[in-house]
Amino acid sequence: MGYSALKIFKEGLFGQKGWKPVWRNPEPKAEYDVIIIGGGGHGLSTAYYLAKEHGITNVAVLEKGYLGGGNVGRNTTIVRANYALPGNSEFYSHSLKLWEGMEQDLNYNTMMSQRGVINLFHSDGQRDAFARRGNAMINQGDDAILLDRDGVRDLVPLIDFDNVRFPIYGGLYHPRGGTARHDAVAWGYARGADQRGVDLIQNCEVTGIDIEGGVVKGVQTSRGAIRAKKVAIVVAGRSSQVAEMAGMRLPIESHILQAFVTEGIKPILDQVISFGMGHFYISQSDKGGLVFGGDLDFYASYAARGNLPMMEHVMEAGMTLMPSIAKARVLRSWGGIMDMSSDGSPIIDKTETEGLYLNCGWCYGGFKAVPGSGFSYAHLIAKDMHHEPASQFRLDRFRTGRGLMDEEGTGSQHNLH
Amino acid sequence: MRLPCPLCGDRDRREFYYQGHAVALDRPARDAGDGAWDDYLHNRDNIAGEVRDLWHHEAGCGAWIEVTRNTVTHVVSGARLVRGTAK
Amino acid sequence: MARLIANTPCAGLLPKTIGSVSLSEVDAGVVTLVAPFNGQQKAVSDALKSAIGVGFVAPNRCVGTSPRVMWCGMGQALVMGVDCPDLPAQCVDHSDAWAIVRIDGAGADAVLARLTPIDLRASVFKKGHTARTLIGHMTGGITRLGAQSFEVMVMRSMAATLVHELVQAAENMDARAGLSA
Amino acid sequence: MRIAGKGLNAGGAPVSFSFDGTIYEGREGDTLAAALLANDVRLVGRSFKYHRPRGILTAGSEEPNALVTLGTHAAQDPNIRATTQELYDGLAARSQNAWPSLKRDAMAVNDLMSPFLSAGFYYKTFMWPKSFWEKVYEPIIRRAAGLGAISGVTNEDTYEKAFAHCDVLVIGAGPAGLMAALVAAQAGADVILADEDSRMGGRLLAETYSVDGREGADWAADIVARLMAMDNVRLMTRTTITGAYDQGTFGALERVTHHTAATQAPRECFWRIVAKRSILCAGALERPIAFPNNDRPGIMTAGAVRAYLNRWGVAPGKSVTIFANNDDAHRTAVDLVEAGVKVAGVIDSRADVQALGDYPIFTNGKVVGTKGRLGLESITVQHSGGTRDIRTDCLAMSGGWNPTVHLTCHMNGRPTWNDDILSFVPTDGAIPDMTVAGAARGVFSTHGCLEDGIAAARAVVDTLGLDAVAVDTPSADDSAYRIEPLWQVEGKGRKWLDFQNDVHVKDIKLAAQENFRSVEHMKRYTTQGMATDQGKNSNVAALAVLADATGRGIPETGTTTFRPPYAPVSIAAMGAGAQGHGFAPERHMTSHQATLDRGAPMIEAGLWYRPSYFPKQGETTWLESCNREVGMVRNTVGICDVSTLGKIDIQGPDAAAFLDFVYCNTFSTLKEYRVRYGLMLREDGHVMDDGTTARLGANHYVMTTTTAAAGQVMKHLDWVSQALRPDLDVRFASVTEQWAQFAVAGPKSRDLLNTVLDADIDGESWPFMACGDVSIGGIVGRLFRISFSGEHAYEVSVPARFGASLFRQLCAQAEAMGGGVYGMEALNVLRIEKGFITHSEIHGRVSAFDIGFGRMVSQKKDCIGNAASQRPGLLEAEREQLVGFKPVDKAEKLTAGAHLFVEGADAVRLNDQGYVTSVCHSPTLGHDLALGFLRDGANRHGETVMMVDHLRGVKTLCEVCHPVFFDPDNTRAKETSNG
Repeated sequence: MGYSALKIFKEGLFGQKGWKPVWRNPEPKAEYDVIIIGGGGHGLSTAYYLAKEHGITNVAVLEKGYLGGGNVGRNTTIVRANYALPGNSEFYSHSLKLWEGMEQDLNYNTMMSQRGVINLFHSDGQRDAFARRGNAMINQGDDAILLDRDGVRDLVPLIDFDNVRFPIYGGLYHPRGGTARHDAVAWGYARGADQRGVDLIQNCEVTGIDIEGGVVKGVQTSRGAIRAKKVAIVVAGRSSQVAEMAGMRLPIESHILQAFVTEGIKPILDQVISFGMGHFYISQSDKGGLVFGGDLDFYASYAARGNLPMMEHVMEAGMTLMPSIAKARVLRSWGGIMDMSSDGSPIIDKTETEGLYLNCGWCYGGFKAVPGSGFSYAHLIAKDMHHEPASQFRLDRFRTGRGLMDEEGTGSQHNLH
Repeated sequence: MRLPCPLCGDRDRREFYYQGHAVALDRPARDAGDGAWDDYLHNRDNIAGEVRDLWHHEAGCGAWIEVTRNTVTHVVSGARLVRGTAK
Repeated sequence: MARLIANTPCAGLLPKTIGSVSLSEVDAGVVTLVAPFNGQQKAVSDALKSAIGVGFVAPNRCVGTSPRVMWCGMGQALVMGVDCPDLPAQCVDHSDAWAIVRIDGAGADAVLARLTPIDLRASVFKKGHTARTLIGHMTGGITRLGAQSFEVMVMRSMAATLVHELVQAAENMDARAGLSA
Repeated sequence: MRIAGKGLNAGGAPVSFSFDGTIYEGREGDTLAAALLANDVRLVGRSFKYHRPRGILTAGSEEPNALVTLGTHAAQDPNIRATTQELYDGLAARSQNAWPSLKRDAMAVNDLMSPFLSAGFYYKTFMWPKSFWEKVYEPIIRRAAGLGAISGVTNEDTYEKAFAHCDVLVIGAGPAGLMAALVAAQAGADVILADEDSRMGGRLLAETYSVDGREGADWAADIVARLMAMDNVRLMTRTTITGAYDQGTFGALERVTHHTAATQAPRECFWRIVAKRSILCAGALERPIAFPNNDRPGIMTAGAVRAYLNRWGVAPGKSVTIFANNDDAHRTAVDLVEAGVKVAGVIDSRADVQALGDYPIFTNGKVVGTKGRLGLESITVQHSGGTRDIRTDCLAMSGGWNPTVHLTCHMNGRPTWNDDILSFVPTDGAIPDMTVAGAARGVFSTHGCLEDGIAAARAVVDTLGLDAVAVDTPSADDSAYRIEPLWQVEGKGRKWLDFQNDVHVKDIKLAAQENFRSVEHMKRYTTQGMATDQGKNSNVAALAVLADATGRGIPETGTTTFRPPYAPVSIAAMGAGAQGHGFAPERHMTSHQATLDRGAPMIEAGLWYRPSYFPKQGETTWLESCNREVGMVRNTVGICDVSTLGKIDIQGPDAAAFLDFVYCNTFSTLKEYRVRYGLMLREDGHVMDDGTTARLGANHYVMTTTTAAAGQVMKHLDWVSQALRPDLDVRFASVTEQWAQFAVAGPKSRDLLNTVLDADIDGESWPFMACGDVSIGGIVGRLFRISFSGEHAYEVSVPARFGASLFRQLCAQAEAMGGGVYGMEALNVLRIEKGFITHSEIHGRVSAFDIGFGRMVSQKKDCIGNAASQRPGLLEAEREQLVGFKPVDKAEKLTAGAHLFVEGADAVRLNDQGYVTSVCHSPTLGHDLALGFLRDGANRHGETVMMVDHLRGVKTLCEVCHPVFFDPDNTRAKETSNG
């Protein structure tokens, strides 16, 4: 059923009686062409693009809990394409283009808001590193502007330029970056996939992957065995557990990333601001809440909740950067489980098992990748060939040292990216 | 979160630096081959449950400790000094 | 031919009295960091005992007044207030490495409770106990000298920040004291 | 309306305050809400979405409606709960989310549009035309966002943080909490008793119960007095436990000065409380009933009505009606009648109930409608006897009580449904070492709570190895709690659930109809439970409605989780102390003051402050000063404080072997009193850090690290020694702070040193890379003949206490010789001219091979990073390698961060050949220089490449060259003449 202002008007007159379910609740079939393990943002967009771009609709998305219940439902909603290194650069560039056409494509308002992302820098050295990144963005065809101190001041008067512990030398401005309504992204892709015939199966936990003679045959689930020609893993923080069902050990460690939202207040902040020295980033939602976060809690965890030291560190960063938000009150804090790879960049690749595919390692950058990841993963699954923008996301790069994408320059320790 | 430093006693998590899984104690020989080194540097069991991981009491006594901790509940069931226990 | 003049880490910053607590800088005299080599801990302890009357100390303990030996980390102690004898250990001059501030008076423990995560209850952290921990965002040491008397030490270069944070905490406590219920 | 002589603060002095500019009189001990009701102010706010008129709903921190703004300018504080804000003289409150006025709010037009603004409508529209979202729709939506506003002015209040430790933390000081604290304390445990109210006693302050035959409030006051007298008890009022974290850690917010006019004391304190055990006695919260138009000002919870009446002597209405499905309804009626307030009727949804006093009762009763635009005027009642309208200005409703389970959910625990009380109760063990007692676990009678508090404390102290002293349970009401299900009432009009977010029953049904059947989907789709009360008032009822709409029982439907904080916490409280420079410690060199005295601008280097340059009279730009300082070093002599570099003293029989293992090159072969450059790798084969290490004895070295990596290297050495090579007998300690160290660089450096050293040095005794002890004014210092400038240079160090003094004398001598002091800018130029790398080059992604040091990775021995550095991908020619760049046209400028392309190629990613890391203008060579990384660079010296910097609009043709631009043979640094 198509959505439109007219439809809303009609339903308004007739008591909303005509709205149909956004997706069905199908029973699992005995066999599918493709089974996607994981009904998060990436899994749902993969299903959508398999159907839309490749006409593969005999697809099931198996979700342990509820659709969009993973990191796509618990993040700080930032969308950007401001990476420095080849491999990441072209991928996020492609993903951002998909964001820009998403609402019309999905006929669903995901409230993509290109309000601009500003990464602050605090020394000449950092300025030069950001300049390198900004030039890489422009080389890639994206947008970047190097702001000096006054340039930042004009855009973000809230910052305490005179007293902040690490002075603001300027910022790398990425106007096309912004935010989106995270749940809506999952729902929009789910609805689009369902409309094209994909079975979205909730409360269905995968308990095993059936492999015979090096070829994938299907999966075991809490709702019985399901056969499949191809099986695609895309389960973020749970990647290691699911991959282990296929005898794989991944370059992944799962970590907690906390995020915070304040009570709704009238608009005061228009852009997404990232304060490098404080590991702090912040934006304001359309509902008025300040949405912000910081670094990982740093210890391996599946608890989806954090502890006070990082929470306090994040608040302290906010207080030195923009002490005018002092009296905004934190309403809710939560944690997501991040699949931290050992160079901080993702993996979209085939595995040694024929017909088994792997998509993981998004660290804390998974939300902005939702469209691009699904698009490229669908391409790999459908054609058994890497999609160009994601062709560097290889699993073997760690062993060979070839094409590592260590944006932070922190090396092989998973939690430092 | 609090961790039991074998030297200092129970201390707030904020005094500690986290490195990762205790697999880092089993350093391969220089010529062990790229597979062994790939496992050592990158690949992890990443268990959802009880694990042994490595922390440094950075803002304390400076000891590296191996903590037995549950990654789902965060229950800490033990800790020992790394010195002398490493292979 | 130069003539060098000495400055203390907190020169010009202390002493200060805020409400019921007073802050003063401590000159610990000659300070030597001692780290016994493998298997030498007893030998070091015995040599120290015979030379200065105090042996090597257990973790989290500070023994003696002057001279005194203060544990300062895994396998390390500071020998303070006396020249360190030759020992089968790494011996490093630390006389200038630390800013040491003494805090005395009613509420001294409450002031420190604003800065350090360790349990300062008298039943837990007793006279002669020392701890390596955080003071604000600084790594350092806290030693209890008496019921309401402590010694706080951080890296010399952070002396100004240490004094600032202690003063801020003391002022907050003092302002609270003036509040009606 | 105030009732003479009634209330715990009956004797309170009059207090003057204002609301939306009108001056009112309240009474000492009032909350703002109590004082407003005493003045018959019912309309206090507007809802979020439809801007519907809102009145006071509750008497606690869970209040969703009565949110006001206090203060102006920097002190402006939005979303203050009028129900917990204590009154003080001169308090000025303003309503929120209404324009032009609370009574006439233009945005109320939204309410007329509501048929078209159903749950999630915005997901279905605003999509066309594409560009309109940012330009048109979103700005309109954003203008409507939020309730209150913050000033945007820099905070001027003080906030603080503190830690507390105890054996037993008791959360909530009602009957259960008071008894629990008393029993635990009498057993000798260190107890902290925290309560968010200004006065301890919990519901005993709001009810007319007697305990031990006395007024409940008086009994509570006695217990509090007894606790206060014990020195193992800490009482924390106005303190909300906000979160439960691992290993017995709790967050807590103390509102230190909210109850007074501005003072010097901190406004709030955020506590980190560590408790061996905790006892949760947080009580229960009453829930509204979803009946048509149940949201008018004047409709509040029955428990709140009793609180206003009994604690503050305020009747929220002149003619009160009561609607409930449980016995509380009748207690409210009895108290009102007792106080002489007219009770126009009790509407009880149950069949078999009698009035407990002189008031009309309507059994099988339901309220099916209400009237009154800005405040309740009448209700329509259906009951056994038919339908009738009742005039009433206050309706007290009770849908039952929900135990305050929130903290037990903070560690992913899910509460359990209990059919007897029709609500959720905590699940055992949800929080390690936490016991739940009293109403918080569904024990609702006063006697039951007292008993439960005692029992909980006895069990807890037992686990601590303490012996509880026997106490008798005080006598108190023990009547059973009787309730029948009543989740919603059919009838015309919207039945509101989430009063602030304007979510009503139909929205939940629509969510179910659109297959948002999971609780999380429903919540996210309708925004139910996402307002400032986080669903405390509405989640359970909404869940019941969803269960009904989806044909499932409530347990199968699930629960929404509650996340910290229990009540909102200001960013200022959790971030206390960090404003301005408090965010991170500041590290000062011993030359700090002298440097400021010389007018040098400071720049951050990690936590350190270092001088950028030292302006001289007449110099107008940093470049002028920098060029002069560079010339000074190249031609005469310059002084620079280099104390910030990490210095690590390393001793032991195996010190040399240890260094051979942590450095990729060899140190065991280094002669005593000599210095060698070392390169340190990470285990993954990339460069970690570099620096010089001096050998002061057979088993004694001093290692220097870069300023940036000092901490990381120290931690790394600890790691290698403790975890990987415990077999090596070596010890190390940081001496960074012990020594003040100064570079003395330039042709005249030795001459200068000979003016301060007690004994002269010469080129033979102190050749390049020599080191050793020296004496300065009788003080033993150290001298290293090393150079980061390429000049004949030294670094001299003395104990830090003498640093300031030596710095002043070195500077004076240097100036006397035509040289002077130099800063980071000059230091950077000098090192680029010599091709020395810093962390601009070793940025974490480069291998030894990339910087031309591949052969330094000795293959004769193992070392950290050796194996991984031999991965094929780290050794391939097409990797970007360190080279130098000069502009072909010497007048052209170079910029760091620019990328490199083959001349004529488009400046796009696919043609990218590398990038520039460091740039300077070389006054020595008279043109710009750059260091950078170029594909296969080592083999491309002499080629030209195009350097493109889109951001700064620079495009310069460059010659690729060796990274050492000046004195490639290092003759200047090595000079040996004795002149």
